[in-house]
Amino acid sequence: MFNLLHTIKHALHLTPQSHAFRGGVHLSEFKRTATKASEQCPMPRVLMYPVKQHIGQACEPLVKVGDRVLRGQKIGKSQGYVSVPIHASTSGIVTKIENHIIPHPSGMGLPTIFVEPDGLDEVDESLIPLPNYRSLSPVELRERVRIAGIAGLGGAVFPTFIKLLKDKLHSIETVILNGIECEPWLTNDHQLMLEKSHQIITGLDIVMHMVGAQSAIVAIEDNTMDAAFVMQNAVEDMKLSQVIKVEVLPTIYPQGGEKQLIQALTGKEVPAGRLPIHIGVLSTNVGTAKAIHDAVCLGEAMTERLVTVSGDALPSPKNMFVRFGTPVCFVLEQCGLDSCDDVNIIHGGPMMGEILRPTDIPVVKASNGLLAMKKATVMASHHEEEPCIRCGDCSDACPAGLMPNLLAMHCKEEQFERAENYQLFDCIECGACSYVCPSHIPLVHYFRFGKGQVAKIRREKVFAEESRQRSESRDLRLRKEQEEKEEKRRIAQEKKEARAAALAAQAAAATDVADEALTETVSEKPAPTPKAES
Amino acid sequence: MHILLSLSVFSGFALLVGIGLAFASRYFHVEGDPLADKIDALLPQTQCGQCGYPGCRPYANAVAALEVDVNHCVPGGERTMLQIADMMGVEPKAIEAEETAPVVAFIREDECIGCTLCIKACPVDCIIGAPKQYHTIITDHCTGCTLCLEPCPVDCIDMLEVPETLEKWAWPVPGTERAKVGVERKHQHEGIDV
Amino acid sequence: MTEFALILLSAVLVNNYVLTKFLGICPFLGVSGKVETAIGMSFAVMFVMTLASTASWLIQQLILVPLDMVYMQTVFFILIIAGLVQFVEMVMHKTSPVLYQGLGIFLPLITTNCAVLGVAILNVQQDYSFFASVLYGFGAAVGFAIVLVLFSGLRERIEGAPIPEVFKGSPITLITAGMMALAFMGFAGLVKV
Amino acid sequence: MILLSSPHQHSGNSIQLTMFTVIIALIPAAMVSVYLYGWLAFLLLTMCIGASMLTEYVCLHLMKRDIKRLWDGSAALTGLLLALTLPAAVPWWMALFASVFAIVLGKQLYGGLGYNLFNPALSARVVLLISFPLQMTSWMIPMHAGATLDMYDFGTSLQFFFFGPDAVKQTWDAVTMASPLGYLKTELGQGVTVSQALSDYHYSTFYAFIGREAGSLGEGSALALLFGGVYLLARKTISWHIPITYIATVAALAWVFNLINPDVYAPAMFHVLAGGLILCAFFMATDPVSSPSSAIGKIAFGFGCGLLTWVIRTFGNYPEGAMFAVILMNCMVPLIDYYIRPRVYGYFRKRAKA
Repeated sequence: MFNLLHTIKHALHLTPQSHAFRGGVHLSEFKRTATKASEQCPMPRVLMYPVKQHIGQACEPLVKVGDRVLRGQKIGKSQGYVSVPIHASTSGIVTKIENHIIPHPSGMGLPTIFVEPDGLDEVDESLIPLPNYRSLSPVELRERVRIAGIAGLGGAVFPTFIKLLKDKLHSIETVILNGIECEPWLTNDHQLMLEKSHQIITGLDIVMHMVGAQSAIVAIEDNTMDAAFVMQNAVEDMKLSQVIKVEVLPTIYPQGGEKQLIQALTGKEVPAGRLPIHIGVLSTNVGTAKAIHDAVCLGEAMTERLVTVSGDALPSPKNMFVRFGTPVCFVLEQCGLDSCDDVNIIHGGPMMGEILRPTDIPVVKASNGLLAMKKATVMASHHEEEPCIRCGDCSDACPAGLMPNLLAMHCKEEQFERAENYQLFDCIECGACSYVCPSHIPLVHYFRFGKGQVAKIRREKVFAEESRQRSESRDLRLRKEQEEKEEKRRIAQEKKEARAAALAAQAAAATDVADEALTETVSEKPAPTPKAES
Repeated sequence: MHILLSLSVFSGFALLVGIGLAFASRYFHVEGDPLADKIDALLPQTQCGQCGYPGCRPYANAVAALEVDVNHCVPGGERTMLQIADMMGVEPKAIEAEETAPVVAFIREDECIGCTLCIKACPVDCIIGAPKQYHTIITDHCTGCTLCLEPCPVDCIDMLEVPETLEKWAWPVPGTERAKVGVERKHQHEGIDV
Repeated sequence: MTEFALILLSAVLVNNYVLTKFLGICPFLGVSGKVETAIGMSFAVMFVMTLASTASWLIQQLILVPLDMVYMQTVFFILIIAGLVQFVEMVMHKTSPVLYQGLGIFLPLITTNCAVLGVAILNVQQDYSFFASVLYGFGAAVGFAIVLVLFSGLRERIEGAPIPEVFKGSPITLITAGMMALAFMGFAGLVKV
Repeated sequence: MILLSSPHQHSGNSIQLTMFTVIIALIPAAMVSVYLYGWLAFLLLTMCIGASMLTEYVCLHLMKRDIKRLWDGSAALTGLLLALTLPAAVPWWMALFASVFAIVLGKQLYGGLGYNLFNPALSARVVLLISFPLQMTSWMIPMHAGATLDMYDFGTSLQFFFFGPDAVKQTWDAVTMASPLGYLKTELGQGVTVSQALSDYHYSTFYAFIGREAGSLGEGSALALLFGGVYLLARKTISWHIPITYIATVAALAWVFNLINPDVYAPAMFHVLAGGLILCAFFMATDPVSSPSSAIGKIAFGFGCGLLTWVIRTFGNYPEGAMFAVILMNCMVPLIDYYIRPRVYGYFRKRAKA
């Protein structure tokens, strides 16, 4: 009953009481792997570790070719603040370190460490398990989360430790555990909740302890009710039901987006240009919570994750724990795919993931899903663009409250100032607009194009400003040099003149003296300076 | 008689209006040209001199004074030209020179004789070195103006294309027919013959 | 009071200067390329028209009629309008250089603009009281401004449209203006004067 | 391989689907028109749809566009909508002219589907109304309201359609009558009160609702139009914002003024059911191309339409204000889209304009 009411309210955009976010779409779910028990992906022949698997600065390789590494051993040292180290996911020998393609739409590469497994899977035990986390200080735990290489597993891969800060200015009241898997096809978070509920809740408890939060909400959509029950049981088992609440939300895309979820649960919006912490909220993904549990209680660095391997071209889709660095094609072959060439492989979910063009790419921290789609299926969703009929469906679907059709028009005509005026940068690229567009306009693509161009323009602007300052300071320097030179020349000239004048005066004086000497006594007054005369 | 009266009334009235305007023109007199600042802010500040003026600021002054067309800034490219034309309220004009990929200067150090001539030529002071020492270019600050090529006596300076990096990578325009049409249409609309 | 409201309504909508009297077409077509410029131009026209109708009423009643010089009407009006436009131009140059630059040649265009002169002359012909004539001038200007801004919005929208080559530019602009005039026919009869 | 951006999944909605949904929604109204005006309505519908599609084909051919665009259904929809706004008695050449005008000047000159500024069907209708005011305000007497002409007879209809009333030995005045709105306007002008005028006309709210009062082809039955409108709402082809605000604004204004002076101002129910209001509200004003994109913009648009409709009907020269109102509001759309935007996530106060 509540759902129906909610739907009606939502349809009428009368949402303030029901705390739903604006816009959103109902997607076909295609969850082929729902409630399929997870499996362990076998060991591939080679593992590849790009030096950057998170948002922020890249790592610096710590190992040399020929070194033996252990599972969980740090092989990349983090550089700068926004960075986490990377670890080997099994024991083996480093065979080479060279540029290799990473899962990124540009198709560009990064330095990558290649490791050949020796099959022993020996574990590096330098991290001591800390099961009594409650007795530890948040600072210690935070350092543990950092060196375990944990980055947000929901897709954005932002280094997690940065968020887990007890800020004096902004106290975090509520921790949101994001168990919403709004992308179609993907079921990894759902499955993780079914299988590892206790670990996840422990991870959540660690996070709450670290940031000093008094309450937490586990958010789950109503298409995964079984997970809600399992999580509720785990909360009750651990006697945390006083502080941790499980909330079931009606399914709608993109509810898993951090800002949308916060709005759906609390009714509060994250102010533009600020972070959830500013409204006292911290959100974390279930996979991340589990990784935090593993890092703290078991002393394990992050070396694998649960990946949904699915797609309509795959004979036997699975949820698999895949070690980081495993080649994508190898994973798909484990699910019965013959060849990676005849399919389109989507890295991530279909709404926000990208199509991998070269397929020789490793699974990284961001890989929540690998979808092998028939080429025809993908092409059908990328139908040839037709003229915009301004129906406004995109505007209704936009969770950020933008007007995608006008934005895309301005991006297309390269009128980026107008696009910015229509708030291009508030787009979260969820793809809801493109999904509903009857004219098949690749709206998100236009926005990405526009954002890239605007970023370029801004960079150029900064560069131009720097150049101007350099140029101006050079002009100033040259002028100063010129002036100094002139000053010098003038002084030299004056000296010369002075000397000449002095000489002349001396000569004159000499004659005078001679004359005077002839007539009167010698004058004792010194000759007046030439300067005073001139 | 009436004719004379009306003539004198009209003349007197005209005189009054004239005096009023003369006072207004003094009172509302505008000093300087704020427009030149705005144009200067749009220019890429490469100081390359390809416009025929010694640097960006002089060109901005000239454009603001309507002495020169808006299409002489080659490094700024079409976008800058359009922005200036828009600000000036004049018709856009195509830039004659081809748009090229951004370049930076690079000194082959083993050939450099340390003459310091390029250092003097660089408009943004981004070449470092001392007499009889190898010179080198701070790539991050080089505007690619090519002004250092000319004075080099041993031709040891190359202009290299700026390598694309992951951070600077930007999405290209969608590959659909309509996207291409959109760009063409934009050109047509702006009156540029492509 | 009702009378004043009717004068205003009539000048703004029913007897719109651009769309029913076809006065001031030149600035209407010339300055409607962009909404921002159109808004600037609208304010300039509003200012000039209101002042012009005020000044022309004063000249008519205080100089021309007492001195029996009504036949000099046009010359006097042109003089005062030209002076006013010059004045506005100077003020604008001082206060808003970008707008000044954007209006370009269009500001002097108002000088010999038939709409401004039209306001002055029609005003005097209709024998309004002082307040009514100021209101009439203001109303005509508001009508001009509304139509200009609406039209500039429409033109911005057709900017990127794949219009057939021969209809690009002025033809499609005039067709659009024609359609707008048709739409404004709907207001016919709202005020029975 | 070209770079494709996410999302890689699509709802399957298309322009064609949208257009045909609207056409389906108009079928009840078209059927009512055939019931009321017999073969004459059928001929008019065929003429408009056929002429529109043919013109579209010629335009696409001349402009070297993809001929497949003809089948997206937009031209057929324009023709259908145009026919539904015409009186049954218009001669064939007028229908032909209006169809060509709608497609050529209303749509193709602006670059085709998606670029027109005004609703093509309504702009053609307005041109006809201004150019031929007599024919455009003479309404055929419906078959079940004492028609003098047997329009269920194909031959008679054909003769009337192509050769006018003389061919069937009738006069204009004999076969046509005034619409309730027109009659009321004339009577009010002569100082008759609203209730008196309506009872003179034998006006019946019930008949106006299910469809027997004289009017344009599609205006006959509010019920049939509502069927279509609800279907469109249910299919989410249109959103509720425009039709509901539009009708509500007209009703509210009429109600308030009717309370103030019932002798001069017609009641709300009369305004809502009379003329082309419902047709315009559900099918014309909601034309996606010439209406605002955002929900809040649509509300503003609907309000504006309602206000103008009531003002023109009550004070203007033309008894029917709906189509003028929609065309006038079409002019406002770019500005509405520019100034009335939805609130963007994370921005709380109204953003200062850059």
